[in-house]
Amino acid sequence: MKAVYGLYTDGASAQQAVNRLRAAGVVDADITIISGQPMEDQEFGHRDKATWMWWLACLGGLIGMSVGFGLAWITEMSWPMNVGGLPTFAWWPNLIIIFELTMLGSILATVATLVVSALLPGKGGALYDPAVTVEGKILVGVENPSDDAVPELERSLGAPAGALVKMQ
Amino acid sequence: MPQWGMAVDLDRCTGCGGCVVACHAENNISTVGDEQAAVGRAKHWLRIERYWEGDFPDVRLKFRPVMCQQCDNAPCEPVCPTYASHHTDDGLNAQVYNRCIGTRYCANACPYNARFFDFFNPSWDKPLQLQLNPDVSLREVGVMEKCTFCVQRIRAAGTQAKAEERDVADGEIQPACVQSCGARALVFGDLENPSSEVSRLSRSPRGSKLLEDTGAQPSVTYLSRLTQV
Amino acid sequence: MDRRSFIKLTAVTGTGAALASCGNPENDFIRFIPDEMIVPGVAVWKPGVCSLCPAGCGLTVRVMDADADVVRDGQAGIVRIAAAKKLEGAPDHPVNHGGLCARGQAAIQVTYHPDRITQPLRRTGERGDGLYEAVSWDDALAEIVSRLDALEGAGNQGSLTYLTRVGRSHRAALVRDFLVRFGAPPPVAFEIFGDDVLRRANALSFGREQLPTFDLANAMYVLSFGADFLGTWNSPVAQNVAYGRMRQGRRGVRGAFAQVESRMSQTGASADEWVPVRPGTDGVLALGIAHLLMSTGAYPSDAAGRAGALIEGWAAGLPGYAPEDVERMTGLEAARVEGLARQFSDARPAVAIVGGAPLAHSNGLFTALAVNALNALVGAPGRDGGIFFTPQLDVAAAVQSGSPAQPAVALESLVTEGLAGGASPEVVFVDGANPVFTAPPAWRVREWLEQVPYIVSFGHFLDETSILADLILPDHSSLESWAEALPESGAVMAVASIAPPVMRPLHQTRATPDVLLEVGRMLGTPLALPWETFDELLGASLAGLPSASGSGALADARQAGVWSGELPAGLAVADSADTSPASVPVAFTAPEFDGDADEYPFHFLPYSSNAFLDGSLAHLPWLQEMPDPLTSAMWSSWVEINPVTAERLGISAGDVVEVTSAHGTVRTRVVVSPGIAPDLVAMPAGQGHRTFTRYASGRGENPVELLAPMTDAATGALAWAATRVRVTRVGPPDGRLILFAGSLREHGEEHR
Amino acid sequence: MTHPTGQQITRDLVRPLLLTTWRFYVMIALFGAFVVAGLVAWLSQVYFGFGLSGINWPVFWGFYITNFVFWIGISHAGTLISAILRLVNAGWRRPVTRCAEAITTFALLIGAMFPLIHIGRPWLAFWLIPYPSERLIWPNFRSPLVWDFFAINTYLTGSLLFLLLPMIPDFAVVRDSTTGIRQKIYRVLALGWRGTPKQWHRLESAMQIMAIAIIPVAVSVHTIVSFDFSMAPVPMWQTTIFGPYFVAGAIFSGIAGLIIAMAVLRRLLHLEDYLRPLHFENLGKLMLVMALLWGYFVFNERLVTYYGNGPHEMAVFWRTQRLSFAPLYWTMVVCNFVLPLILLGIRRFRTITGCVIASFGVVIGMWLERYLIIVPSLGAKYLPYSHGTYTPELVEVTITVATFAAMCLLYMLFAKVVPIISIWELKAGEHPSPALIPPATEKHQLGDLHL
Repeated sequence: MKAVYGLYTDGASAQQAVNRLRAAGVVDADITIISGQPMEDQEFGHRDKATWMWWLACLGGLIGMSVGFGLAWITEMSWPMNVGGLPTFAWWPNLIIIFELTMLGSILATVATLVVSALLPGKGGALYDPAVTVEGKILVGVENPSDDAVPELERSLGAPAGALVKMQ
Repeated sequence: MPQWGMAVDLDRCTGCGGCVVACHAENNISTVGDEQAAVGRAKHWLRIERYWEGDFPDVRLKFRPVMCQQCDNAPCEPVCPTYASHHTDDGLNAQVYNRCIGTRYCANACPYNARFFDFFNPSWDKPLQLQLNPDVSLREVGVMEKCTFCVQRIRAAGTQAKAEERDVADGEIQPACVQSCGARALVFGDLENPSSEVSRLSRSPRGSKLLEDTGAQPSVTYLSRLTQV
Repeated sequence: MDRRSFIKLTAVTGTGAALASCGNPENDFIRFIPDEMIVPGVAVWKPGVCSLCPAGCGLTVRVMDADADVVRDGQAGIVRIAAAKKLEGAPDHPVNHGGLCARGQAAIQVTYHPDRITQPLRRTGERGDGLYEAVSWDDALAEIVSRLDALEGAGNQGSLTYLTRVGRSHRAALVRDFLVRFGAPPPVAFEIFGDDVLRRANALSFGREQLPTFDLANAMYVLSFGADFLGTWNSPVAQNVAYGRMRQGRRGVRGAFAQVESRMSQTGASADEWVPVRPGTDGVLALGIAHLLMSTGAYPSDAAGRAGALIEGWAAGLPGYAPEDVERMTGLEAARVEGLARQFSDARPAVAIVGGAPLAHSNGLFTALAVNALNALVGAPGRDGGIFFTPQLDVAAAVQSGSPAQPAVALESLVTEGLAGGASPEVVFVDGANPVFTAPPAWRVREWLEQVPYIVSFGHFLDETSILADLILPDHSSLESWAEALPESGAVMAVASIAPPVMRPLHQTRATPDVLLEVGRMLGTPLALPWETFDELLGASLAGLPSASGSGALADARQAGVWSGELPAGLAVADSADTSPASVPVAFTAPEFDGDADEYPFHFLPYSSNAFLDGSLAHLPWLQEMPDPLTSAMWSSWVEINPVTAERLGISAGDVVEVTSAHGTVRTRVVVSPGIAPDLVAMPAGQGHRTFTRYASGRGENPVELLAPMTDAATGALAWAATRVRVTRVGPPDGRLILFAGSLREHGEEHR
Repeated sequence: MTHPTGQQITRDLVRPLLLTTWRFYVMIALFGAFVVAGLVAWLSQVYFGFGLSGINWPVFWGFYITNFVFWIGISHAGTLISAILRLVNAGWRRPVTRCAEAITTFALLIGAMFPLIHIGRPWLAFWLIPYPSERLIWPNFRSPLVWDFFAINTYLTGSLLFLLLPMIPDFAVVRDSTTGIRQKIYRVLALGWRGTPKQWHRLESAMQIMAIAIIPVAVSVHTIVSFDFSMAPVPMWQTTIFGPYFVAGAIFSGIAGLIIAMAVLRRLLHLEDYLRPLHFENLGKLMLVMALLWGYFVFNERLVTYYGNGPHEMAVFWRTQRLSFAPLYWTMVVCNFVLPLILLGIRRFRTITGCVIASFGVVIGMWLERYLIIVPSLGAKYLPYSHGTYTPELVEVTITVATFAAMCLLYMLFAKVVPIISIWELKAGEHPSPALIPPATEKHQLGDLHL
């Protein structure tokens, strides 16, 4: 794989690089941005913000709730045991079980969503430079550019002050 | 379905302790020895509580045999996570030793402190083990145990009656404590049968339940001791 | 999962306790052993006789198969035996009516006791070392025979002494016969809490030298002077049965009960009214009541007949026993004396009981005679709700070979004489008695026994007496041999409790009666006892008795464990021949106490322990762990002290104290008890064994060690309640007083 | 005070992972020895019988359940604090969240061990798990112990994930700062983290959801622990106040535990620039609030019992107020109320030292509180004949001490392999504008109590 990228010391320079890449005709999906921390105060930091994660968490909760209810209902009804004169299926205590499994369901769904959608090595995704973490740089780059576009990209990436352009 | 219950006539009880030893003999309750007894681990499924009232010379001593009260709404049952403690159809608080993992929660929940714990594997100096009753299982370390109303005798009588195609007669079943009591302070039987002696005694105006306000609905009725002087 | 494998799995989960198998079996949670797979051991119920005390209660013994480790001829192995599993009261027995006391329940542990002597032993070490070697029965019997032959050769048969326990039985008759035929004096029976004073008084008052039976079941008022009749005294199970009926056994009628004593006993705890009086003045109160009864005119003084005539001033209406006089002597308010008298006369039938500590004073016989006179005054003897004397089978007459009863020799005089250089026995047989433990040290029984050249013990265990023995010939337990008793009281009709062995012997033991019979045959001059074995004696004895089933009284007894009924003429023990009133009517004399009142400020009351009696049962672990009826103590001994006294002495509960009399000191722990007079301290007997199996040895203290050799002046019986002591605090609780109860006050102790 | 730059942050916080002195090994050995002793104690209890402990009739619960409740309480330090502070976006939280979450996880692990230590037949503890056994014996869902099982499992899962998720970017930092085998390990741990905006958003969303979910779970956990007591008809146990009382107490002790841990880390790892007096001050204020809340609950509980005047309740009441347990009781009140009020309420004392002393008091006091809930009640339950008392034996004391050692051990090992302060969060807090980190000036303080 090859890639061309620039390392920037501050968010404004990185933003400038992103803007120049866009001006050079690179679509957002091809621009790779890597930072050592969330960049909420720059425009590029707001990319890909939309997510189904909340709904999936709710779904996980629903599944957990059903499991909790089913577990309580099926097990208690399969062997009806009299304890202390309580009903065989007693709502108050079972609500506790249902609640805990609901929360467990949503927590697990959230984490599963995170792992599947953001962490598991996806397509491409090999462009990286340790300077991001070690030196706190912000990386902006394009993976697998066509050979003839490289000079243009290098120019765009090198424009902001303090930029360090690298090939990989 | 019978509902087993007991009546304890405190006017008859003389506190002799015969029932206590009878219970040990019938139910394979091990003696724990002096050192363990000293730390409060003696196991007496049935104990005779005794309470002083007043001061010399106007002093009285009351006896009160306390065993598992086989409550209808037994607080010990719902707290058990494994159903080791649960309720049978004939009104007993069953304690399934093999199902017990020893949380001791039931013992905390029991208002009567009628439950006992095996802190060590029970042992008998040979050949004392020959006295063991084969109808009653031995308990392992880490298990709760308690008065069962001598369930082995109840089951044996039930089997016998079934084989003879009849109902169990009133007084046919006697737990070991009832059987040993010379003064006949203890009466056992079916509370559902209105003509049984125990249900007659349970309706006595002298009758009351122990710690009635805990809501456990015990199956043991205490008939108060009278005073006439 | 099919049903079969389900069953297999569930069967693994358990045996025993608690589950319903009613209703739909599929809904049963855990089914222990499914009904169709139950292969229970077959339980057989056999009759038995409790041998732990003389009451002679009937047993039903549950017998089942069991695997026992046994040693036979030096070979160890596992043998399947029919083993006794549980003792229960025989339901139809005329004495205990199905009830059984704690001690009786625990009697099974005698048979299975881990420290039982399993075979004949011959002493190898010094006396008291407890070193023995195993010998064969043949060698052991040959040794005894040679010893007895030697006595006979020297014409010294009289120097064979047989120490045994109190109790009427065929076995006792056999022993007596053996001794008489050999030419030895009759057996010496000693019991610390014995009732010789009362027997003597009954002989004088009623012509019967035996303990009475009380028809409590029909009584309306029971006045007991110190008798622990619901705990340990006389025939406790029979009395419990009757007591239950007295209280709640009659529709709409409830008998009342007052107990006179200065330390609340288990029996006193059940009383409606508890009446503490000064030690040794119970007789005064009885006569005070009699005085009031007679003064109303409702009870003429001659109604008491011969029993009244024994009391000085009786015919004159006991002028010296007005309530004020009684108050002065007993410390009980005159008004309460009047109240007791009113109840005793109003509630009919009323009965008075006397026993225990009131008779263990220097004036014991007076007290017994006074209460007897009170009973006679209200017509209690022979009346429903009164007192009876159980007809006694005369074994000697029944077997037409036995020797008639002879006046017994008192242990004390025997010992005193022997130690003073008088006649001392050459051979002593010890059978069921432990006088080294139960006799006051001042009698020096151990010293006396150590002089004896040859001692044979028949006991099951090594105790303080049998450890002095040169030869031990262990008896069968009462479950392994013919068990029998002729209850002295407890029933209105004559009773012979007799039961064949319920199981085969666990160890290489032999029944002592059979050993005696065999020794009698082996002697150089055989004793010509007419029976080969003990059961032949029983058969001969019961042959003359009527049989309900017609198959013979012994067959009936084998079946039921008891024979009961009318004794044919000539087979009953006759009334005492001494029917004339005592030459001098008795009067109250102030009780004498050993020890100076200033130096020893407290009366000392040892009492028969509910669990161990005089200590003979301290080796049974069930009884050791049974909470005491009053203190809830287990595995311990203690001294009871009134709270006021304790505070004055700076003693609190559990403290270690020394109790000192002029004759000894014991160091024990304090139970602060409200049920005891401030000038009295009480201590249960039973603990304090030096040698008595792993469960009792070195545990607690023996109150007998404090006792002075005081006696009742008239009968010579030990006055065990006539010692004074002082109490000094030694230190804080040392953890050796073990209580089961957390608190013995139901209300308010935590609020102080 | 100057704020460290991003590079400096990375350097300072990764340093403890790379530099290990002999002191570390000595302390590991020390704590490890205690832990081994506890393990030996537990194994001997299993082998010789539960009777080695001081548990008896009728005090069937003792040190083990005290420790159980105590550690579950400590576990509320973290997740709850960091979740709440995260949700309200309190900037000063950033250096303390991971400390707190680590406490939560380890305290939960330790706390969850105690039921196992406590039960008579621990080899059968798996019967609490609802699995389809061949006999179809399920656990009893009506038992509070089964509620405990579910609640603690959910809480432990949640807390562990809550701790782990924000560690992923930091693992990437360590990965990039190291070489060799260590780099390989951290590469795996970093789960392919790069730092794209999408990853950051997903991570932050996940943390938001987790924070929202973990708060009710945490509240439910300690409420359910309180149900272990209040569901049994034991004098002074059966009261509705136990739920909130326990939750408040848990947070209370959790904050105290956190303050102590932070103070130790600050000293040992030289994190003076990150764990500043401000953090202690803010946590101290929070603890002061909890002390007041605790006092309020205790007053409620006692007053209601006192007026109710039930004979059985009063037996327990007087046992703790005046009789055998009074010395412990009043020690607890001093530790939990008087001491925090003085040290945290008076501004002059609210220094790091003051906070730490108060925290030690609270930890001791809260441990005593649990002990005093359990033992006096069980020892004076209804029928006075069956009253009793409890003295711990060596095995219980050893195991108790061992769990404190285990906490230290786990924490030390954790700080050795994970940056104990979340690097990326600290940077994110510092990066947008330093103003977001409230300076420790007077006007930013949350309002002082002037006593």
